[in-house]
Amino acid sequence: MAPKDFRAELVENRKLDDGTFLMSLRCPEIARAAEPGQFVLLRPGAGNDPFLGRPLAVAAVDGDVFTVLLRVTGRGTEMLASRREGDFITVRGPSGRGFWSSREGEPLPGKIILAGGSVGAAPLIFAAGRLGSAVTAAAFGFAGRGWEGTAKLAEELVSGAGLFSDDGAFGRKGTVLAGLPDELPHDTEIWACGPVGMLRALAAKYPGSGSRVRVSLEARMACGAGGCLGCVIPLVTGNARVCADGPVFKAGEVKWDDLDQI
Amino acid sequence: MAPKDFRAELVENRKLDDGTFLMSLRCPEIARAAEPGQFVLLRPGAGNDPFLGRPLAVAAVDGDVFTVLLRVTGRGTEMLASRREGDFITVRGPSGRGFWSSREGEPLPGKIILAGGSVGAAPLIFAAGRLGSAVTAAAFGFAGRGWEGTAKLAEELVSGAGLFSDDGAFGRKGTVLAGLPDELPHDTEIWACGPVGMLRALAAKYPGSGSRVRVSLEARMACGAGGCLGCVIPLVTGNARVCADGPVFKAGEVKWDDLDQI
Amino acid sequence: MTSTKFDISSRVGGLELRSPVIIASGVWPYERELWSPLRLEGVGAVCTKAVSLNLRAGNRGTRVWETPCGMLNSIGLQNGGVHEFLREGMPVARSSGLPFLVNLVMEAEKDVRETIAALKDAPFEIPALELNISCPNVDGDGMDWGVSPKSAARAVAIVRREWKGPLWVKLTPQAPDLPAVARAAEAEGADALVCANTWLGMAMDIKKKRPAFRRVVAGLSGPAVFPLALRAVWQVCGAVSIPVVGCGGVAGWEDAAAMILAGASAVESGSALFADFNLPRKIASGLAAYGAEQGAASIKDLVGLGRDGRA
Amino acid sequence: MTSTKFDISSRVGGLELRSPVIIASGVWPYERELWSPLRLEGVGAVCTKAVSLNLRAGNRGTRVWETPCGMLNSIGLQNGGVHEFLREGMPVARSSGLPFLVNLVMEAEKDVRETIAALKDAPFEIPALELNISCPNVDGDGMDWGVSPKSAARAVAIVRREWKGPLWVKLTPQAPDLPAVARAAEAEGADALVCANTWLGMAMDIKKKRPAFRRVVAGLSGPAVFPLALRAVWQVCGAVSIPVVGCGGVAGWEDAAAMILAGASAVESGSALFADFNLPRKIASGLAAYGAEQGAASIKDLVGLGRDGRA
Ligand SMILES: Cc1cc2nc3c(=O)[nH]c(=O)nc-3n(C[C@H](O)[C@H](O)[C@H](O)COP(=O)(O)OP(=O)(O)OC[C@H]3O[C@@H](n4cnc5c(N)ncnc54)[C@H](O)[C@@H]3O)c2cc1C
Ligand SMILES: Cc1cc2nc3c(=O)[nH]c(=O)nc-3n(C[C@H](O)[C@H](O)[C@H](O)COP(=O)(O)OP(=O)(O)OC[C@H]3O[C@@H](n4cnc5c(N)ncnc54)[C@H](O)[C@@H]3O)c2cc1C
Ligand SMILES: Cc1cc2nc3c(=O)[nH]c(=O)nc-3n(C[C@H](O)[C@H](O)[C@H](O)COP(=O)(O)O)c2cc1C
Ligand SMILES: Cc1cc2nc3c(=O)[nH]c(=O)nc-3n(C[C@H](O)[C@H](O)[C@H](O)COP(=O)(O)O)c2cc1C
Ligand code: FES
Ligand code: FES
Repeated sequence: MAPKDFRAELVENRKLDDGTFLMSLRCPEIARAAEPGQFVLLRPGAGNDPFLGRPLAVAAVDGDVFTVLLRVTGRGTEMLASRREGDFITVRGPSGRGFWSSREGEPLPGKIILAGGSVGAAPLIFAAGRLGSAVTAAAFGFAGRGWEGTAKLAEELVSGAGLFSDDGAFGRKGTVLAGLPDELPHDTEIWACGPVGMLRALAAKYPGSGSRVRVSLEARMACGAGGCLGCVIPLVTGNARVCADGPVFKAGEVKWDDLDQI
Repeated sequence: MAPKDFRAELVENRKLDDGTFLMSLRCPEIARAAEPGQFVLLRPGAGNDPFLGRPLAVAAVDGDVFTVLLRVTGRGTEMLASRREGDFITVRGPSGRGFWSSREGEPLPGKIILAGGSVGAAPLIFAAGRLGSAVTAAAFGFAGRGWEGTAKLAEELVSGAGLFSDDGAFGRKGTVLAGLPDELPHDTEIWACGPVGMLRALAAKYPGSGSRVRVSLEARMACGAGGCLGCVIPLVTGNARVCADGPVFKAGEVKWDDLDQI
Repeated sequence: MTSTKFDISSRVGGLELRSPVIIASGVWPYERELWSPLRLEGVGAVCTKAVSLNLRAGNRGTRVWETPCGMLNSIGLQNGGVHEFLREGMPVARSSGLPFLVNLVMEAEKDVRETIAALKDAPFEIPALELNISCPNVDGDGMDWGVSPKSAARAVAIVRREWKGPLWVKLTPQAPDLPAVARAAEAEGADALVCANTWLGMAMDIKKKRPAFRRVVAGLSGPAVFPLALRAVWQVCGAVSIPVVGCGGVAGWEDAAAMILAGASAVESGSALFADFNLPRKIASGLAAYGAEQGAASIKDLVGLGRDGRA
Repeated sequence: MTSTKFDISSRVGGLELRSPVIIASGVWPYERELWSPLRLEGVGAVCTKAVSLNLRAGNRGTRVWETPCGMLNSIGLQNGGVHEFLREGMPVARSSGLPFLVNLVMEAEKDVRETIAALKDAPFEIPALELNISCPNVDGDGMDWGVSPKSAARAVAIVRREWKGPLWVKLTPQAPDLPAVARAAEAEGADALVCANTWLGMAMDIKKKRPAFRRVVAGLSGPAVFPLALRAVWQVCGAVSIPVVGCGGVAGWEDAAAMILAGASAVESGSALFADFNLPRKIASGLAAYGAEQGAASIKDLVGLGRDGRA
């Protein structure tokens, strides 16, 4: 379904850490249609300032309710974080091609490794629920101190996941890359989401396996529906819209050198 | 005190009628300083849209809390009406010269008649509480149907007040002017607040007593503090700022013919 | 709802519009589901993304940036070229049954003639062209054409010679003398004017300590510019007698009503759809209620009513 | 808070500013309490409301109108004339101890000379003049002076001859060639340029079915115009070597930082104070933290840093 606009009730706003919130919204249409890797755009306030919706990955669905994992990074996310249960929020979604629909008929691999950085854990937590035992390993990395609650949630929801922290506050010290195999077996894919630096490093780690490393990318967006061409990133084949052709891409098709930091 | 900006908690938002709300905000500084006829500016949302504060008369104070009577007439007031208890609202105030401070030393008259139209009842309800037995009569007029709750509140808070409704739904049918004496005795003043049409008619009813008819006027405002000269209205002596020289003026000093409808 | 009493349809610049709400160029994807009747409720016509002769990759780097009540864009006319449009975009655009306008990039004379030739050769008739002489995000092909009456006249003349169907010309507010440009376009045979494209702004990325956009400047749109666009509409309506289509920040029926009272025959809305896909329906029904309340019979009765003799 | 490491004071256009945040003309009342140190925390200087030779009543009818993230105003230079200013406004302005700028209306040559003579005769020295050749809300005395390089040059020359103290010139974004106007003002001896005054917009009162303002057009200000003002600042900073003071929509420290990176030496903020009296303090402390974070020592290190060789 092409994204639509809804008024959704905020049914839970749970603070996981300072600046990180697990927010659940009642919206049957989105909850039923969303697949892992897809995202929604949440409008921060009631007026036209802030003007654009904030893209957030769907982290879970449960009946009529879908959940996002929100990190406060600026004014819009701060306004969203301060919304209270019972408030109504304007949502556009579901947007984009997720880990399944972006495959265009390619069969699922037998084994999948999940690699999440920071709130990039969100779509992978959702995916893990659908993948079951196909997930052979999962690694989630965080800055460290101040991320305990979020890390704990990821660990709870993805059984067997390894935790990493830059400062060593919990899990293993280091980045998520340390939790990944040196070589990527042929029957295995990595599904990843996180800061562009991490994804770039991931792509560089498996130069020959670019079609088996799937990354969920970010870009500034206006429409979130493929119309404005605002979220375009460079692929080796030309421009691609993160919101409609992605956000999930094969690492090997991304022109990493031309990809700007947001 | 010159108006200041505060974050005030909405402690009660009581719906009186469809589109009319009694909203109480905790703000010790304003609650302590405000006098009847003064007003505050409430910012509708968290962002910069809507951009300007909405001027609303103080209708009551109680300890740290002050109350306004809000009528939904447009987008900003609609946003305000939908705010929930526990929300914080940005308030500027107290603004303007009220029924006392606008007198510049003139003694209070022995007898005062209150005349309110629609939510113009607000500052008069506040004044009645301070005036006690000096109020010899009070009349509040409303459109009629759909205003029952607001009318009842006014009647409860101002003992002996007469109610009027344009459509005869409650009280006496007709405008508030019908509740006022034909001649204004020399020891008596009328204090009035309401739509400009009503105040204009009031001024016309007592052409010789313009200094004993005190009206609270409205104008579009930006600063609410006397700086922008945006709220200027024509007096016989020249321009006056509703927000700083008023909103309470003597009916006789207003150039009614040059006064635009908002 | 009193909407049934008031007729919001009208004929504007050669097109029959069932509603005066047009989707502005550059915001609506060629995705069939979004061109279904349900999704286009309240829409009178749709402008396509810019179409040039050949594929254009558009600008690199950041392309959109949020601003207070608006946004900046620096897309740079990315499109697949006219042949891809005819193959892929046009069938989708046709599927709605609504009139659509092909937003034509004013390239060099030879190229533009070739593009028009391709459009004329299309298996189905193109309802109208919207000539874009107003894009601020490219060098040469964009608003350079639209800033002076002389170059605007030349552009319109070139296109008018090749294209006999409805021709709308989309103006740039960067023209120092907008009424003069409007008159020039009218004189060369434009059927309607769209007033206007985006306003030249910029953004600074304070984290990176450099301009957010590679071209530094970008086009400002959205509710923020509405008061500016309304002023431009007022001025242009006072200058020409062909229909004027208001564009810039329209985000509610009140904005549409304001532009129509100022003299616009219809409105385009672009950025506000980013905030609300259902906006056209809301504008259409709000206008219908407003018109009925004013005792008017149709949109035409409201056009220019706010001018009241003023020029 | 890392603010102590970073020096936000600087000398701009002949004034010592303890902070680069200046209150723009036309928003701050002459009310002693509002000029107290507590109320002016974070403010570097204050511009007075426009001052003309004689009393001006300003415009009739509606004077302010809310717009998305902004507002239109049509005050029309209401003020009590220079003698009332000296008697009543000046003592209040002086009470703050901060530098203030007298916003001088560019009237006919004779009048302006007489106004300056009165200002020079004041019992206390006027710190600086801000020459207003940019008000869109009057006929003749306002932005008519500021739209062309020639008339702007003439205005600045007239004032410069009479006034030897710091002279800032406030530009209008309605100038078709703003850099040329800026260069003209610089050539005639301006000490700094304020870029810029309000943007020409309008509003329609759809209930009354007529323009909201009697003069139809009015000046747009507030956050909505920030991206436009920033672009203007960028252009003007590329054209002159005297200090440029950014003005238009500054509503947070990020905006101030953006203008400074674009080349502004300080900023003025007007309309945003309507939303928040405490804004100057917030901008000043935000800038201090930002500057420290960037490893800069003072505001001067940030001025123009975002240009990075770009012109
Ligand atoms: C497909 C996708 C999925 C995402 N999923 C999540 C998620 O699950 N949880 C989460 O916390 N964040 C997620 N993000 C990032 C999130 O969208 C940004 O953090 C957010 O938009 C920042 O808004 P702000 O108001 O805090 O920042 P501001 O800087 O005030 O925003 C200004 C503008 O820039 C845009 N912007 C700023 N940073 C980003 C960014 N990193 N990506 C895209 N736009 C940006 C904003 O949307 C807005 O338009 C996702 C982004 C994308 C593109
Ligand atoms: C001194 C004073 C006291 C007031 N007291 C009360 C009160 O106690 N209760 C109450 O319900 N209303 C009161 N009003 C009127 C109230 O301010 C307006 O109804 C309100 O501002 C309308 O905002 P909106 O968002 O609904 O309308 P919109 O039309 O969306 O507002 C657009 C702009 O116009 C302004 N505006 C619109 N109507 C008015 C108006 N009548 N007066 C001033 N500005 C206006 C708004 O403030 C805003 O800036 C008072 C007005 C003044 C000046
Ligand atoms: C992302 C984006 C892309 C645009 N692309 C085009 C375009 O290709 N051709 C064109 O004429 N205008 C284009 N525009 C301008 C819009 O059609 C419209 O004229 C402008 O945005 C002002 O209207 P608005 O405020 O309603 O968006 C674009 C605008 C945006 C925001
Ligand atoms: C109500 C109001 C009155 C103004 N009066 C003056 C004035 O007298 N002289 C002047 O040079 N600018 C005047 N301005 C313009 C402001 O000083 C400022 O240049 C403009 O509003 C843009 O800045 P802002 O967006 O921060 O408000 C006025 C602006 C407003 C909103
Ligand atoms: S955000 Fe509009 S195309 Fe992706
Ligand atoms: S609202 Fe600014 S002077 Fe009254």
